[in-house]
Parts: sequence; structure tokens; C-alpha cells
Amino acid sequence: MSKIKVVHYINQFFAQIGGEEKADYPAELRVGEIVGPGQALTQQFGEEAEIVATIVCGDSYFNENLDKAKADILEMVKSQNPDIFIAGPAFNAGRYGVACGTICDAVQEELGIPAVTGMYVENPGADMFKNKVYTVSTKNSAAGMRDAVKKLAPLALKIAKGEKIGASCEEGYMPNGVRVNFFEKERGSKRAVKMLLKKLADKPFETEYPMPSFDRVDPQPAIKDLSKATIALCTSGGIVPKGNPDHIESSNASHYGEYDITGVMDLTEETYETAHGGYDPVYANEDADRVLPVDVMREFEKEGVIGKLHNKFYTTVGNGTAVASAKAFAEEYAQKLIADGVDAVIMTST
Amino acid sequence: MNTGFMIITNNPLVKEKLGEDYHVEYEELSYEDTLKKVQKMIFQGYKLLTHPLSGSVKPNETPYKSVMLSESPEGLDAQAMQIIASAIQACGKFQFKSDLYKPQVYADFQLVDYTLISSALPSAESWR
Amino acid sequence: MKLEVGHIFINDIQFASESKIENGVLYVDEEAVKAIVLEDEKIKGVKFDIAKPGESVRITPVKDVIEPRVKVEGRGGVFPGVIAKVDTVGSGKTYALKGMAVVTAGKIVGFQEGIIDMSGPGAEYTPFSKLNNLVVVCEPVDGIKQHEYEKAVRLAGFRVAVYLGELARELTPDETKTYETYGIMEGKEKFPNLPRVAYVQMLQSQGLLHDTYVYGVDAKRTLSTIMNPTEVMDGAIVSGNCVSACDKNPTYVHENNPVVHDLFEEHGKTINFVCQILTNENVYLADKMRSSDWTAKMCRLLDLDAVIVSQEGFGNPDTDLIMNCKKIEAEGVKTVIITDEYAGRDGKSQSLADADPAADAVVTGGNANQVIVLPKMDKVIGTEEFVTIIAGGNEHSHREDGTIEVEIQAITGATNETGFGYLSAR
Amino acid sequence: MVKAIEAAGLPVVHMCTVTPISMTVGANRIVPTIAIPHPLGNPALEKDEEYALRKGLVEKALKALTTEVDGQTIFDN
Repeated sequence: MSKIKVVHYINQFFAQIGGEEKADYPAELRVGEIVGPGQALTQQFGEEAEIVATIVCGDSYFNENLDKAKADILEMVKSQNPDIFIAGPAFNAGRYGVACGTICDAVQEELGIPAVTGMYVENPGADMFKNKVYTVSTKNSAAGMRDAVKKLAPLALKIAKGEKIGASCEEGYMPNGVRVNFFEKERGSKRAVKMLLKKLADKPFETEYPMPSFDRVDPQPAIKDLSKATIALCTSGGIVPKGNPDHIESSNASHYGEYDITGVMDLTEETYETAHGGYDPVYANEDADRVLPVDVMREFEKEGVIGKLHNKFYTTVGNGTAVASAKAFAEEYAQKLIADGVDAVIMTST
Repeated sequence: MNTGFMIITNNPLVKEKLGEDYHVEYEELSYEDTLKKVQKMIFQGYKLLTHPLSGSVKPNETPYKSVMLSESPEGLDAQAMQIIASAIQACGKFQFKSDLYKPQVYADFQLVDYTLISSALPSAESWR
Repeated sequence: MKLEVGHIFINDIQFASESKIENGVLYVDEEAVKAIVLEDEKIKGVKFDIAKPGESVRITPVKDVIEPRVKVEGRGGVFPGVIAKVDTVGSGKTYALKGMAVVTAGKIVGFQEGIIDMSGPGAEYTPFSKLNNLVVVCEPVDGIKQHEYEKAVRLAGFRVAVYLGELARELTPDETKTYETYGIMEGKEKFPNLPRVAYVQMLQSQGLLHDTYVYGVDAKRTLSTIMNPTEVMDGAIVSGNCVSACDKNPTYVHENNPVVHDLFEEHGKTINFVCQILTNENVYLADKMRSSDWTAKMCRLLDLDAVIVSQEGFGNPDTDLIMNCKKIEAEGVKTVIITDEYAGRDGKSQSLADADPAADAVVTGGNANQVIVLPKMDKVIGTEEFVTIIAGGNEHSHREDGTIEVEIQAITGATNETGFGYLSAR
Repeated sequence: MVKAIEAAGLPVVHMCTVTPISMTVGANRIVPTIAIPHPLGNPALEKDEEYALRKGLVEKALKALTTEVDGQTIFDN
């Protein structure tokens, strides 16, 4: 049987080109070369797999020339036609982690080649990509290389061979939102008793099923002077211009709406409606101000209570839309709001 | 304020057995649409009295569902809204096979649903 | 209260002309057990079969699994309020036939589930594949109502189990285990420094094929209550439910409740196992609130430090579970909860129908939607007629080569929520 | 969603009927509203009464935005 072909992606630092001062190093394909951490991977692979090429790219270069870097690297990977693509491990290096996640995701999506990476759990790249790309959890510095490679190499082989991937705790990847069954060494009741003893002793314990996220963010400071502030309206109540021009789905929406309300003083039955499928739409269709209070905001604007009503509003449909995509929508339009100089947001929900 | 209760159902057996003595709203709907009807009423302020995922027969497996609500609106209830929303969401987890059974099996599904909703009657009657 | 449980190991079951236990072999006089089942005029006929570990045998649809026991010393008899007269059990001496079970099978309703494979991949998912099973398949008289028939089969299983248990009365157990709990003050004095722990067991209580009985009382007509954990070892709780086979507790699980046993392992060493608290899972929401209020109130009254809460069944009990957890935690009592998941075939859906940040210590019995292909078996006890449509099966369940594709929710005990099995998920 | 906006650096007030949901989605400034199908209105009222109701609610929201909070706060009076 021929060996599994691997293409390995690393940054300028692990290629021993240099540190931050060399971070603008452009993407480079080194066919037949095994560089840096590739040595450790190769050792773990044994006879089963070989690194056929290494791609080196500076972290700043990748992140600052995202489209070009991505396209170039995809071309390089394609030319080698590997069975699996491995990036990193990136440990706690933030931009490197994001690059690893980004390129693995692109390789999988655009080339249909499976990919795997590894990094420290608090690396921003982990949160961004762990649900899309198998991401091995590593220590927070390169001192954890041996340990990282021990998990990364066998997982890569399994994925390349198309074998069934076990649960995250068995394989060493970060929980990725997919629940996978496996047999524990102790029965459930025994595990419960052990967990209870730890909880009683105030020792750390690990729940087998983390509740859906209840994480909090710290509140932003209050607005000092409302009369100078630009306030934006956003809603998850699905308010859209009449006819729903962007075809926002009534549930489980795949996109959000951005609408200009320059000069709009009042939302009327003739001009606006709701696309939301989760509540009785009659009242919102009669008068969309009941969900998105443009009329009173205009009055407050006129009275000088607020500086300005932002000239765009953002709308989503809360009904059945996955938490992850709702979050992604909001992250995206929050950036637009900040860029447009908005100071605060009123979000209405049905 | 107790306004009495009613049963929203798509189960003809519930209509037949309980319709004379209780307020039963029967409509020929799917399991999921019955839950959606209940959701709409909860949004209108009807109080949810029984759990919409009563019983262990899975959604999309049994076609029948009966849910008890207050007879008139009593105000919005956040917990009820969460319960009905997750119940509707749960329908998506199970493959639809409500239409694959032999006729006799439907009678069994009706019976089990009937016993489930009936189990709420003593409590409902003692309060409402 | 102190109970000694004597274990009598059964390595084999054989039909014979006389019922007896000899050298670890259970000999069963088929005519005698037949007569016991047919005492109930609602049962027209009955067939017995033996299924052993490793055999190419499938038992389906399973109704209940029961471990034969006999009370040799102390108050009451096995299955009080159901077979024996009502009397407080849980003290004295009881013998149990280990390594075997009575399995009742056969159709009660047309969508019935419950598979026990004695070999192959399915066998790994059910704890009952490791036992020598005496299978009882009943046939009802014509025109019987499902309710009456369910009850008839339920009781027939217990009668057979009690008959077999009696065979051990004069034997000497292969090993004996002792379980003892104390009164509130007594326990406090005995273990002044050990944390006080109880087991909160939620019982399915909703209607036909969804009921559980405590000393013969239908659990949906009960308020949350407390008892000695040894009482379940004498059959104080019996099962009347089998829908959602993966996460229902057959009577066998009540008799051998794993949380009770594993808490006893720590009793007097790291914890003081105070008592067992029973609560129900009713359909009516106000009942759920009342029962969980009551549970939390008792945890406080008993000055507990921590509890383990176990669940039974799919869907609405998630609400009871979270209510219990939240309210008990609010009383300052630490909780660990045991549940199972319905995360969809792809594992990507929300696992539970309810959630709360207070539930920070969860043990899971795995994702019940996981698909498994079960091989064709040489012998089927009961009927595979329903496998095509039982929970998790579908129109393609029966494939041309005789294998069947089902979700593990159809397998008896696969994702048990008292932590009886080893399956988990991440 | 509210959380993502706040995390991005903008103060946000969540006007919603089901405040427990608002709590679970992690909003820090919460103003309870009238009803799910019409959070900022009430069709049973006359047009001008309804407008006054909405104005009152939005005023509360603006007040919330000018109030410092240390954690999740419901502005219900």
C-alpha cells in the first residue's frame, strides 16, 4: 500500500526563517521538504504517511493579504493533491492559529481535501474554526510539541483513511458541536458518584454534557450624552420592507437584512412587514413600529433627545435560527455599525 | 383566576372519549402543526397546562398529540414559551415515519396519547 | 435499616422435569411456569425460551426484565404491594439469582420497541445480553384491552420471577453483601464529618406503557417521598413502562439500581448515604412544579450536602430534571444529574429539551439517535414484525440481507439514565 | 446576538417580552415589552395611546443606555 500523502502548513517562525520581523514572508511551497514540526509528525507517522510538501507563510502576510494568500496556498495544495492537509500546531500564537483554521477550512471546502490542525484552547483561531475543522487541543507553547504531535498525527491518519472518528475526549480534538457516542471504562452511576465527590470537595470536575452556552459579556459603559449619540435599531423580529426583497426565510434564516431608512419617518402597513414565522404576524404587518419603533425614534431625534437615528437598521429572524449563525450575523453587522460611527444599539425581539 | 381548561388535539379518540365531558378542540393536523397551533395560543396568552412532549413515543413516530391549555388567555408565560419552542425543535430530530404503520397501530397510538392526556385530568380538575 | 443480599450465581438455564437450582444451573419445569402464567385468565397461551450470552438470538419486543429474588428473613416479601402483601421491605435477608433474568416479550401495542441481541454489535449496547434469560412470550385472550393485557403480562413476569426466586430459599449464597443505612440522628452521630448525600430518582409516570409502581401505588398519584435505599433491592419499585426502550428502567434496573449500589460503595467512607428520594414525571405542568418543589424541600429538611438525580425517559422529563436540579441547587445542595441525549442522527441537534446553568455536572448515557446496523440472527424470540417501525427504525429497517438498521433508542437499556451502562458521549 | 454586539464594543439595550430568554442570551440591559406579536405596541389601544405607550418604552430603553450597570439588569419601572 502506498503511503498517505500529507501537505503540511507552518508559519515563518516554525520554518526558522525568523520571528515577528519576518512575519510578512509570502507563501512558499517547498516540495519534498520536511520542515520544523514536520520532523516530529513524520516520526509519528512511521511507515503510514509522508509529508510530500511543506507550505511556509508569514502570519502577517497571510492575514493582511487574506484573499491572495488563500488563493495561492490553495493552488499549492492542489498541485500536490495530498490525502490530508495538516496546519500547525499553532499553540497560543493568535494570528498563526487563525491562519491555520482559515486555510484548513478553505482546503476542505474548496478542494474537498480533509484537513486537521492543532492549537491552544484559548487561541482565537480555536473558537472560530473548531466546529468546522478538527482542531487538536495543545498546550499553550511550543514546549508542548511532542504531546501535540502525538494526538495530531494519529487523528490525521484516521481522517485520511476515512475511518470513523471517535468522541472528542478519545481523539484529543476540541468538542466541535457534534455529539459522538463511545463506551466509558466505568458505568454512568460510578462516574456520577466520582463527579459528586469532586464537586463536594470543590475540586475541578468535567461535565460530560456542557449546557448550551450561558456565557456572559461585560456590559459596555453607559452613553454619557444621549443628545450627541447615534443610536441604531436592530431587531430579531424579522421587520423587512414590504415584499421581503432579500427573501429572508421565515425560520432558520441563512442571512440578515440591512435596510436604509433615510427619510423614513414611520413604518406603515404599505411599506413594511415581518418575515418572522414564529409569531402571529398580523400586528407587526399592520404597523411595523410595534416591533421596530422608527416613529418614536424620529421624534426623539427631532426633539434632540438623541443625536441621530442611524440611517440603517438590521433585521434577523429569531425563529429557529441557529445560535451560531445569529451570533455570526450580529458580529458582522456590529462591525458595520462601529465603522458607521454608531454609539449604541436598541435591539428589539418578539 | 381559573378559567377552566381545554384540550387541543389531533387525536380522534380524545375527541370521542373526552369531547362530551370536556372542552376538546379537535383538528386534523400533523403532530408538529398541532404543537404550532398550541404555540400560537401560548403567544395569545393561553396558559400551557401539560407538557407538549408528554409520553415517550417520539414526535414523527406517533402522529397524535393532545395538549391541555387554559380555556381563555391568562397572560404570557415565559417558561411555557420556552417549553413549546423546544418541543417544536425536537420534532426535527426524528425521522418522519408516522405514515408507515398498519391501520391497527394507529388505534394503539391514539390510545396511548389518550391515556397520557387523561393522566392530567385529575390534577386539572382539582384545580380548575 | 440493614439488608443482607445473598448472591446465587446462575451460569446456565435448562428446561427439565423438575424446577431446581443445582451447581449454578437453573432447571425450569416448563409446565410449572406455564401454569403460573396461565393463572391469569386474560392470558390464553404462553411460550418459554432460553437465550444465552453469545448466541445468535434476538429478543424483541421486550416489555420487562426481572431478576428473581426471594426474601428469606425479615419483613415482607419480594414485590410488595404487587405480588407480596404490603409491608415495609428492605431489612433482613434476601437472595438474588445473579447472572440471569426473566424477560417478558411480545406485542402489547403495535409500535412496541425493545431489542435484546445476545451477540453481535447490538449486544454491546444492552446490559441484558450478558445474562442467561428465560424469555416469557404471552398470548392474550381475544378482544382484551391493551391496559388489561399490559397489566397481565407485567404481573405474569413477576409471578415467574418469584417462583424461580423461591427455588433458592434453602440454598447457601455464593457471596453475601450487606447494606445498611441509619436514622437521621443516628447517621449524623456515626459519621459526623461525612457529607450527607441522597439519591433522587425520577420515575416515569404518565399513562399506558409509561407507568411505574411504588409498593403497588401508581407513581403519578404520589407526592415526592423518601425511603431506605435497601427497599428497592426487595422490589419496592417495579416497571410498567417500555416505550423508549433505551432509557426506561426495567424492573431489573430498579432491583439493582446502580446509583444506590455505587453510593453504598462510598457509604461510611467518603459520604453518608442518607436515603433515596422518589419523585415522579407527570404530564401536568403544575404537578412537575409541585413534585420538584417537594424534592428540593426534602433535600433541605434532610440537611443534605449533595444529591445525584437520575432521569427516566425522553422529552418532557428533561423539564422535571432541570426543575429538580435548579431548585435543589438553589437550596445550597450540590447536584450531579444523569440523563441521555437526543442529538439527532448527525449528533448536531440540541441534546436536551431544557437547560440551565445550574446543571453544571452532567453524566450522559449517550446519544439515543445513533444509528446501528444489527446483523441477521439465527433465531428471533418474539417477533421482528415491529422492528421495521419501532422507534428509530424506518421503512428500510429490514434490509434485503436480513440485517436491520435502527437507532440505538430501540435497544433495551442502551442509554439508561440511572447510569446502568457504560455508553457516554462528548 | 445582543451579546455579540456588546462584545464588539457597543452598549446595547434588549427590548423583549420574554425577559428570561433575554437573560439566557446574555443581554445586560433589558427592557420588558408588551407581548410577543407586538412588543412595542398594543392593538387594543387607540392610535395615539399606543404611540404614547411605545414612546414610554423607548424612553426607558434610552434611559437604560445612559445607566451604568455591573451585570444583567432589567429596567422594569
